[in-house]
Amino acid sequence: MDMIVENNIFRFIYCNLVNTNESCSDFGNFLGILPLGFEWLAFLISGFLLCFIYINGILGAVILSIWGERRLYGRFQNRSGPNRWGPMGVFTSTADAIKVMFKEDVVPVDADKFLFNLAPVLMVFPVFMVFSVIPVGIGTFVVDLNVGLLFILAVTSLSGLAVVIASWASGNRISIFSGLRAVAVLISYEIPMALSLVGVLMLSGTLSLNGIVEAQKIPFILLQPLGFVVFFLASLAEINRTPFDLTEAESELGAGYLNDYSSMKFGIFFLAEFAATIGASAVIATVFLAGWKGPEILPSHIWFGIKLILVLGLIVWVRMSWPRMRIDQILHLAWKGLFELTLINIIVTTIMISIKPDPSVNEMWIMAIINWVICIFSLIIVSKFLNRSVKDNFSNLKNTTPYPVGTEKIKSSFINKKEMVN
Amino acid sequence: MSGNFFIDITFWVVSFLIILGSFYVVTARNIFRGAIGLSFVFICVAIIFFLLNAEFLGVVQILVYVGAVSVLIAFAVMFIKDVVDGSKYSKYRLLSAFLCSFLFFVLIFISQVTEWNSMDSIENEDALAGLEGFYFEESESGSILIKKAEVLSDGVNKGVFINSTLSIGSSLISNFLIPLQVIGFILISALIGSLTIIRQRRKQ
Amino acid sequence: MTLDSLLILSAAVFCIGLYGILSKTNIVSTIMSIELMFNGIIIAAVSFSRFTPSALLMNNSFDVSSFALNTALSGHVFGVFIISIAAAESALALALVFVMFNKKSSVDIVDFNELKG
Amino acid sequence: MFDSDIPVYLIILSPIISFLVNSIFIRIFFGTNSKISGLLTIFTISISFLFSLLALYHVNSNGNYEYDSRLWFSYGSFEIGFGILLDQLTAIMLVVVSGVSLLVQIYSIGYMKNDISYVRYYAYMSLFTASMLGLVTSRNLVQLFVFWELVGVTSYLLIGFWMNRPSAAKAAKKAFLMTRFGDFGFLFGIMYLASKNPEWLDIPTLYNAVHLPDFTHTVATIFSIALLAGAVGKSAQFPLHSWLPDAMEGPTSVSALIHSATMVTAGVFLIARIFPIISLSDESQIILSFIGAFTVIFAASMALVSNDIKRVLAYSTVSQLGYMMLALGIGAYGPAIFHLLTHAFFKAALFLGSGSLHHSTGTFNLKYMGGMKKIMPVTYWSMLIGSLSLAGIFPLSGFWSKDEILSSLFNDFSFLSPNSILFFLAIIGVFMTSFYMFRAIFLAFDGEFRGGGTQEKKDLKKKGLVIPETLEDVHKSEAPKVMLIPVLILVFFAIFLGFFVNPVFDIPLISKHWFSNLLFQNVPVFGDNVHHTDFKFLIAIISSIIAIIGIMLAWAIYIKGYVSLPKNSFIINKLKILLDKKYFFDEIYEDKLVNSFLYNRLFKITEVLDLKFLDNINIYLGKFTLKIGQLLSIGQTGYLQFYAGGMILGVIILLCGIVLWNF
Repeated sequence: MDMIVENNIFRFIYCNLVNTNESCSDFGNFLGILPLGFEWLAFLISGFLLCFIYINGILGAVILSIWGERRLYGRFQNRSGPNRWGPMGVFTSTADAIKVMFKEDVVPVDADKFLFNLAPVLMVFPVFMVFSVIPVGIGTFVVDLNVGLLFILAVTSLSGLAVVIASWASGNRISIFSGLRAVAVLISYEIPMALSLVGVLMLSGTLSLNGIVEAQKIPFILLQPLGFVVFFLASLAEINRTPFDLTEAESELGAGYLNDYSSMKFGIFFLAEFAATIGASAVIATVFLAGWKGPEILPSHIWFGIKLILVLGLIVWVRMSWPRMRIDQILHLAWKGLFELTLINIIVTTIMISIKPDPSVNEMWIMAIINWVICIFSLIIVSKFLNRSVKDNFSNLKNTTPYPVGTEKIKSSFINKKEMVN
Repeated sequence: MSGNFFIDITFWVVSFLIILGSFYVVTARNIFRGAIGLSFVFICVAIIFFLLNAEFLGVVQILVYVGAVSVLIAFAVMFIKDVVDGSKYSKYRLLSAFLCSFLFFVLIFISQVTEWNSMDSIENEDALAGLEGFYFEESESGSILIKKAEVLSDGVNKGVFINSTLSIGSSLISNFLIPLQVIGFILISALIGSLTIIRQRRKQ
Repeated sequence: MTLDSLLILSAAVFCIGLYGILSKTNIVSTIMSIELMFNGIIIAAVSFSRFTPSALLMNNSFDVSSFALNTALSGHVFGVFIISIAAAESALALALVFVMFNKKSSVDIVDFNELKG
Repeated sequence: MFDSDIPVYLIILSPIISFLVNSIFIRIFFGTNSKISGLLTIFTISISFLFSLLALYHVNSNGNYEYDSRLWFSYGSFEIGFGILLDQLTAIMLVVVSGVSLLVQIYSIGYMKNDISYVRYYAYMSLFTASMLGLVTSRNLVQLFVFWELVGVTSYLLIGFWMNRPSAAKAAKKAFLMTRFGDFGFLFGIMYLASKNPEWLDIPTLYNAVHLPDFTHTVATIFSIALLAGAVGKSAQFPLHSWLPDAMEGPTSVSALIHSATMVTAGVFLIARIFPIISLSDESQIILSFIGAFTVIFAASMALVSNDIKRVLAYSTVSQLGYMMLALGIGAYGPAIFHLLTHAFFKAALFLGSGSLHHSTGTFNLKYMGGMKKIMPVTYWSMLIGSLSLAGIFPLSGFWSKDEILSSLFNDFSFLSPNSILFFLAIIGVFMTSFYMFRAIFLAFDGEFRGGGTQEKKDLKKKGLVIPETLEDVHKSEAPKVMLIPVLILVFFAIFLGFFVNPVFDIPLISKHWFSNLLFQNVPVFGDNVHHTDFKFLIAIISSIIAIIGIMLAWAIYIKGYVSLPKNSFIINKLKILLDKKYFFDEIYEDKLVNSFLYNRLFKITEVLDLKFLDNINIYLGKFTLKIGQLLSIGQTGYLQFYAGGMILGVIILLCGIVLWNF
């Protein structure tokens, strides 16, 4: 229970409900509404309230981020962006949400109804789970798991399942292709994503996100540039953002697995996607940018917010700058590029740590310089190799089908011959 | 009304869900739904792990089983001709039902009859005291300290808590080093093996 | 939540998985049932690790060697091992399913009885 | 400076660094024929050379350095260490290896200029130099063996450097396999010694152990003969000699490095390294000296008729290595190493000169050269001096070293004693050496130009033979400066090294017999087995006269034509064929040993055994199992569930059995 008691929000609610001497005495005076003996009820209520606050906070952030992104897209494309509803168009996405809610909810005839309805829920639920372990300020988190970082990896991998379910349950062949692509990309990128965090774990010695934030005497982006690059790219792939957004490639697959979804189910997918973007930015801000840490002129929450918005801006910038990649290029990048980079990062970090197990801040700066040199050097080498391998395979590519690798048979199994004739 | 109560409630509910889900997996005619049921069972088992203070294992269970294995199975399901009605029973159905239930009762009998070296079954108070009074904690330098507990009457805290990712890691590279390497070998050979099998198919 | 109840749960999951293997002819169902059996075994391993202390820990209370500490979590370690084996096994099995489907355009075990004596 | 072993490690490591940088970075970033790699290699090897000179200076002034052995690996109480042993022998070898290597690398800048795989060449060369330097500094026999094999591997890579030529690939394979064949002896020796006492694998401990009663005569004999086998393979001595002439398929600069100064002398170095043990055993000493003496004239006789100038030099190398082995066999430790030193320099000069010849004429065949004296005077003079030195003409360096060997043979001279036989063989060797060397010089440089590579191509095309890829077109010119300077430096040493390193009387700065004395500081001397030879006038005069007779004979035959061999004599023709075919050694190994004996006789017997006896057993066994299998196959229904159910049934029965047994 110690961990939870350090949670300031939880303690605030709990102590206002039941004022016990054990956990509330050092914190100030509280109301203590419930009588003694009802601690368990207070426990439950404050837990639910905490979750309620968090989830609604995320929803608000999503609405704001959609608006912000669209404004930014406008700036990038030299136009003004949404500006009609509310001051500077702040309420545009609210209006969008209301519009989506009132649309007709269509379920295709061929769809597996139960799974079709389950998919959006499964899609949005891991995204909210991610936020539960992220500390957005000093003592402000839902829970501080001692396996927090691994928990984030595990929970985000659930979205792969949701995509498969959504694509299959629609009973639509284009959705299935999109689902297959998504699975290939998600599973491939999970490996560099997990491995890129190993360096951080070795430096901080803990999996808890609070512990990682506290371990950052200088932000880990300086000490782990390779880890940051790989993690950033891998998380872009995991949340399906450009240049890795093949599952919704409108030029090839329409809206991908979202093809048959309409109304609020579509809205939930949309929400999940943007919430995942925020989640990824939050994780990057926490792990690589020292989270809520910062000079004490501003409160910790503000620092966290600034870093979050910076990373979000970077993601938007990437989206506006890069074209979409081909599926084989994406998989090449994962297996032949990022994977090697993570191994280099792990080796370099291991050597560093075995030389200086407990470095001071000055030594950390030296390490940072070495790491950046190695990072740039190995990025150049790996990109050189990647270029070469793509060139080598180009002649083979002409003979392959336009379908993803290993899916040729699906065609015959899913398309009835009668349909083909018709 | 202690924390124990919530844990017990959760345990019973989740166990019930696990058994229900397992039955659904083996009886469902629609294989895709069966696969989704399987991932549901995996998640519930992960919750059981969390209840057993095995957070690391629970997270790994979700990461590997739900994130990779069940997705792969769902992937494989799409290669079946008729997914909706594809899972048929063999001719040994009744016989196997009998065998399995018999095995179940034998296992239960054995687990009940055997005197496990368990926290619950230790009757010698001294031995229990010697064990109960200590718990394990990570020190700041990362080594594991043994501390004497002052209040340990709560049922939740009964048991051996060497509950850290760190100690799993240290046992992986000390006592279980050779199994770990064997596992690595198996993984790499599975990788190469599956690639080889697929390649053969593509040549044809 | 006692050791007994956990063992019964583990045995139940194991036997249900076994029933799935024995009664279903679809190879994907069989693979799924194997995963169920694995899960039953991990539950047993972890609950043993949680509820039965190592004999080395029982003997002396203060002077616990690192060996004893490392064996105390062997249930968890076995769980990790089983999970990684399961991942390898499912990847291989999936490749085999592809090949089987390619050979006979069926994934029914009944169709693969070439080894009949 | 050499108080710790770090500088010595630096000697080995700097070529390794150049190997890594060449093969990883330069190849990727600058392409496969980047000129940076050559400069880098030269830079790193000159660092090695500098430190080697310093090491020699320190060893000369302070005695040998024995550093602590570090633990490499252990198995129970069996511990293998590694470390540096820097004694006088090592210091000299370090200087020889790194010095010759440095000059060869400089030469290669010109010689390999147009090759596509320029970087690969330098990477291999650095690795080779590193492994050779590692070999001579090894403290432990196992460590020595590792470097020994590394030398073998890199020589394989270098001989087969032009791997798209089938002959080069074949030669590389042959060299590797034949040296490996000898290495089994080395490995056996190490294992034998380890079985006696693992601590003896450490060389300083081994030196101290020779006084112990444990170290019996049998141990010394078996061990030294086993190591002798390794040395014979690496140094191309008599039964395993035939790889070295074929190894000339590699680039000439490679031949200059590994077939004159480094790799082939590794065998001599090994024998010198275990000299205290060999000197315990008379049997192995006699074997060693007779192998050496026989190789001297055996190889020289083949050089008499060879038309390929590189092959002449290769046979000459084998013959000269025979001298060194002979010297070690009779206990002349100092003269052997002294001859190794001088030989390394003049032979490298000769090889590099022949490379320049090829550069200019496009061929190695002496029949198509001639008249190059006017076109390339510098090469002519340098090769002439090298040959004079090799022939042992006063006052060049070869004279001093060869005479030391002859003098030590003459030490206790009595009629028909083993020493007298060896002495006569050695004297005959001197004659043959001067004859074949000057035959080659006269054929290449005197007379009219006979067409070079262009002409040879035409002739081969006329006969319908395959044209070897070594043939290039003629462009008559002197070699470029970057190729001449290393040759000139080597020639400088070929002239002066012999006298000034090991003078026969005291001269300023250098004391009498400085080199021999330096070597004797380290090796424990056992009884009469090790001689300290003085200069003998009689021997010097005799050998000089014989050498000059050889030169005169060559002059008479090949320039003036006074003497000519009878054309149709049966014996001469047969002898010529015999020598031309290298005593049919390749054929004996290939046809008689492998094909006739092993394949047709020994394996035929086993074949009959296999077919008549073992196969029948198998057949009946098979029929038996087939019957049982048919019986059992009733249970094989082909259904997976059936098998799984059977397994489960078994488990249930077992569990029930346990339950019933216990309760």
